[in-house]
Amino acid sequence: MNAKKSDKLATGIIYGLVGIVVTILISLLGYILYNGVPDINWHFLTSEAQSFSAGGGVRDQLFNSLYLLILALIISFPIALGAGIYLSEYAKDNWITDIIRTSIEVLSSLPSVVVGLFGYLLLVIQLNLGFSILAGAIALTFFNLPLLTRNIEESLSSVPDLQREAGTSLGLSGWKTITKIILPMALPGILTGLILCSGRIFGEAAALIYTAGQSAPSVDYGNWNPFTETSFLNPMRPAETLAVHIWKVNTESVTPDAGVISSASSAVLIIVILIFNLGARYLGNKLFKKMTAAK
Amino acid sequence: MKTYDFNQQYISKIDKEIAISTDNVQVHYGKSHAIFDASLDFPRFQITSLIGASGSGKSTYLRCLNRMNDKIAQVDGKILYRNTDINSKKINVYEVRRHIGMVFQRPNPFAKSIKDNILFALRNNGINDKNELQKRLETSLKDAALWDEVKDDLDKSALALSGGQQQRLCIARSIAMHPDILLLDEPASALDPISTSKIEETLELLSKSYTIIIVTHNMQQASRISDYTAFFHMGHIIEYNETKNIFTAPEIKATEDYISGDFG
Amino acid sequence: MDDIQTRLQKSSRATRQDYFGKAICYSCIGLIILLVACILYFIASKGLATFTQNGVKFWNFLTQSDWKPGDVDKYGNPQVGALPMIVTSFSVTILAALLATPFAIGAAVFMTEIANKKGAKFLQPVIELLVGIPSVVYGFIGLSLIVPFIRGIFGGTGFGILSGTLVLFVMVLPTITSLSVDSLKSVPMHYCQASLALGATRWQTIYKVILKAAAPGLLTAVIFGMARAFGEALAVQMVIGNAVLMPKNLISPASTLTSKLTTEIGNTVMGTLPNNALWSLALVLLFMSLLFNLVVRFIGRRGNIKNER
Amino acid sequence: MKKKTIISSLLALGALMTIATGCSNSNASKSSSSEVSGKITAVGSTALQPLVEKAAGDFQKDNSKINITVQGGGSGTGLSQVQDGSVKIGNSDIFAEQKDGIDAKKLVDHKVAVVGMAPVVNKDAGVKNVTMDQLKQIFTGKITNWKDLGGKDEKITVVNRAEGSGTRATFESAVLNGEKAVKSQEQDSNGTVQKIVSTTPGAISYLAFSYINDKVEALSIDDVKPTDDNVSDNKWKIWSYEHMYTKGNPKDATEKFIKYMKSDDVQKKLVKDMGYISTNDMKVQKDAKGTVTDK
Repeated sequence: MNAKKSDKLATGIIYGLVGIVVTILISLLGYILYNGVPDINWHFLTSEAQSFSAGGGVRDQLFNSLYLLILALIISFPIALGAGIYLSEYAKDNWITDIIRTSIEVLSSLPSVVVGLFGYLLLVIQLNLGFSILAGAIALTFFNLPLLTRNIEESLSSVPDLQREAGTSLGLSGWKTITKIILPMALPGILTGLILCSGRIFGEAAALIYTAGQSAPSVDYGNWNPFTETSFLNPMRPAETLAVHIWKVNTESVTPDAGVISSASSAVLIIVILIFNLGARYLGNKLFKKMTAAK
Repeated sequence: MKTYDFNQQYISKIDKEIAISTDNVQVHYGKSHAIFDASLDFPRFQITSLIGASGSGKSTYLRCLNRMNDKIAQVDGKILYRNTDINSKKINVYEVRRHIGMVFQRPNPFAKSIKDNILFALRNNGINDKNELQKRLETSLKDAALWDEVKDDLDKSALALSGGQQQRLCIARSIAMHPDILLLDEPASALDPISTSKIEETLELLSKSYTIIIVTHNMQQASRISDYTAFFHMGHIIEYNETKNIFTAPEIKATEDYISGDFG
Repeated sequence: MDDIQTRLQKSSRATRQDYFGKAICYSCIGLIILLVACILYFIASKGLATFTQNGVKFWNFLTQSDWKPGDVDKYGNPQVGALPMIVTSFSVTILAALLATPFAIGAAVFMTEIANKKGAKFLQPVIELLVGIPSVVYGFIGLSLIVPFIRGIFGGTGFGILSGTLVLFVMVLPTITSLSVDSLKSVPMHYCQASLALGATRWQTIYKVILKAAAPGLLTAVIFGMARAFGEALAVQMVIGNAVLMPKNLISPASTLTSKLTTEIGNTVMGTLPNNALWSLALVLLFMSLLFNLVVRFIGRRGNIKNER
Repeated sequence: MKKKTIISSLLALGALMTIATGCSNSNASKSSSSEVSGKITAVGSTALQPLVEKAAGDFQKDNSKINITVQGGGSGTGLSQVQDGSVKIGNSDIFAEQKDGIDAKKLVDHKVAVVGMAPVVNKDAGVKNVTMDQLKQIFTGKITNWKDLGGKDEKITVVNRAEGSGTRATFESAVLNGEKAVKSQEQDSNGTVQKIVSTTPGAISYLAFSYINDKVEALSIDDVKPTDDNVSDNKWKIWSYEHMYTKGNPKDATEKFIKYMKSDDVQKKLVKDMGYISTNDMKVQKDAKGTVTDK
């Protein structure tokens, strides 16, 4: 077979594969949105979930998901940042670095059930946090850390060494060079990584069932003091997230409209991730443009 | 390939004030030996060129002078600057680099505005006085012959400049720090002839107030702008003399061959 | 003059900044290592209790196929044989990865090398979106679409490894694709241009230059996908049937490590054999992902060496 | 640097919050006013969780000083945590005596509801009534085709419940008489079982009454229909209690809450809404060994 023919054939095959992938992806998204979107309305988004009567909403679950996401990012991002900087800037090519990289990969390949159970054992029982947002956020940190670290490391490494040399040759400390010159340049990449992680956190259920719990006690959205029991910001309360809610509604709920709630919640989840995604993309582009183009 | 005797060496004595000198500098990359016994004195307020074939070690040597090789190579020997061995472990490398600036082969402005490119390092070194910053911004850009081209767009991103402008910005960024010595590693090799000649003019102006050491591939450039020239070959310094002597009457055969193009 | 000399010898703000920065980074890394050590310790100590406290023989655990931790067999030994679950876990993971890899890499090549900007711009967010769909949703779609589909074609109940594989295939597809895209993008542009300039066709360039250069990255992408498949619990649980039986074929109900773990952990009492046995499953899960990792790292390293030569 | 400071201050805030909530918790349980106050945590059975949650919500409206947190985790979790003393109430679908590793003597049982369970089959099977013995033979694997029971010529697909679950324990003790069930599919949750049975031809499993709907066929056993009335006089044999266990006799707030759970407010309304049967309606009682006596 000559080169031209095989080129055409291969291109054809790739188009075929992509076609199938796209069909799967689109029909999946379409299926979820088609089933869910018609049932989303203001009432659904702003009312409490009902245990056994129809017409419940997902207000608390939606808020819990977001709050948990934010808490998890607050905990994991700085650590991942430090670790990513270490790996891309300080790590020497030796066995210690090897061990570090292996541990991070181990962390990344941990099944979410195992993470959940570990969180349950250590955080919920040993440290006596109970099923709580905090325990959930820490458990999510386990997932986040390897992904974020890897992403930050890669984004940092992709900044040309010339920039590092520019910084150090001006007598700046390595730390200043990294944080003020390299990091801003890597920001768009880091941001994209954050989105992927956030998406994963948002959809995570297995690890949260055993850590953040499966109940959404009613909270007072007017109470801004996170130290009180009823405050919506209290990190020590159990919090069922949207993904866990979908799981629970599907598996144990006796609500008559479980199917509707489940499909509408799935659609809400996807829409939130979509908003997130687009928002961050816009932000990333804007950042990148601000750095490179004329004002 | 011709082989040359590395023991044959001609290093001329400098009778001017010395800005920086090296004494038996050795560089190892892992197991490979990159620089052998490099001992040179660089005169103050002069331009010195380092020439030689690719891989002759001239860039490696240049980078030793402000400790840019710290993370990648093992550098032994003494580097004397103001009677201090700056190659010692105890030395504060950041201070060294403040006094010995460097400009690289490819322009590497920060992804910031033109103004911030110049002022960023200054601010980090504790200079916060607005007037002083403004003064340094203006003089450094003027010294690098860039002021007229960018004075209206100081808030524009530096990445929007042309390659030659970016390189001159990098020079301005270095001299804004008021260094003693300016190291340039083939600063014009990535640029077109017009930008190159602009950079050369800039360097000649700067040599009045800075000691300049420049690595170059381009022998015409070396002969045009430099006062002294050192010829490197396979990690050895073969010959070091006033530029006019090197180019008209080299003492060593290898130098002659290199300059006449009958090399290797 | 003297001033500069003394400053050269004294530490400055920059030196302190560097110490500060290093301290932060090292403690972050330390924290991560500590976390990993913690996980390993906790799960190992729980999981090994089955063997140390309850006297189950490790070999039996790995090779026997009767799983009834609450009961004893006729010789009075507890019945904790995890072999069926181990085999099933491996089968679904490997099959799903085998199935997904060509699609994912095809899509990634399309997005990076073939498609115009619009095509890639459209596909990327869609794929990222899919990563965020909770596994429960995949599970229920699997239950309501894939299981009846399999039942219609192959007969039987529809529950089994094949359904699990198909669900996992869709689940790992976005993961593998988006990571493959990253690794293809990191191949320097000039490789591709050089090859095209030498008269190679686009396919030759992709196949011989780009895919080769990106091979370690692609491998990592596949591993990440496999890791996700291996550890996936809720979706698989719904379509695989959860029967602790040695899988005879691809359409008979089976059970993976994760599905067993999630269905039963809440029903057991901390410290008893049924509970410990489940932790042993978690340990196996942990150990296997560790092994996975090391093997692939090894392969990746060999690939790197070859490339360099 | 600014970003870093924000992140670190947020982190510090998080740590503070944790400490502070920890403190406030202990304060709350110490302070005793004339009105009963305190914090109750109830953990365990996911089946019982919605009922307790709802009841707790209503209860707190009148007892604002009592704070109740309800969490899932499964019966085993509930029992082991209440035994450890880490929670006040352990919810369970199963008698504590039936669980290995639980010392039932230390725990006090509060039966708050009765749940009836019925075998369900796919509508395809064509069978509506079986004898107890036939049911046993199906689940022990001796009868494998519906035609042996007068139904369609279709293989029987047994879907069992998760080993160790309360539902399975109840079913096996009522139906199997100590024999072992055939190895088969196992599912954990009512919702999933219902979905599987309704879509898989020839499938049989069992469900709590509240999950039985028109998508599946609930079987009568020996011509007794699975109804609440038949459960109350033990004509229908497959039923169990929902328990709330306390360590020792309940005190203060816990006592008040459990009293409330047994009161008519809960038993007459919530319990019925949930599809459970009120303990007050029962004419018989069952002990841990399964012996049924008149009340």
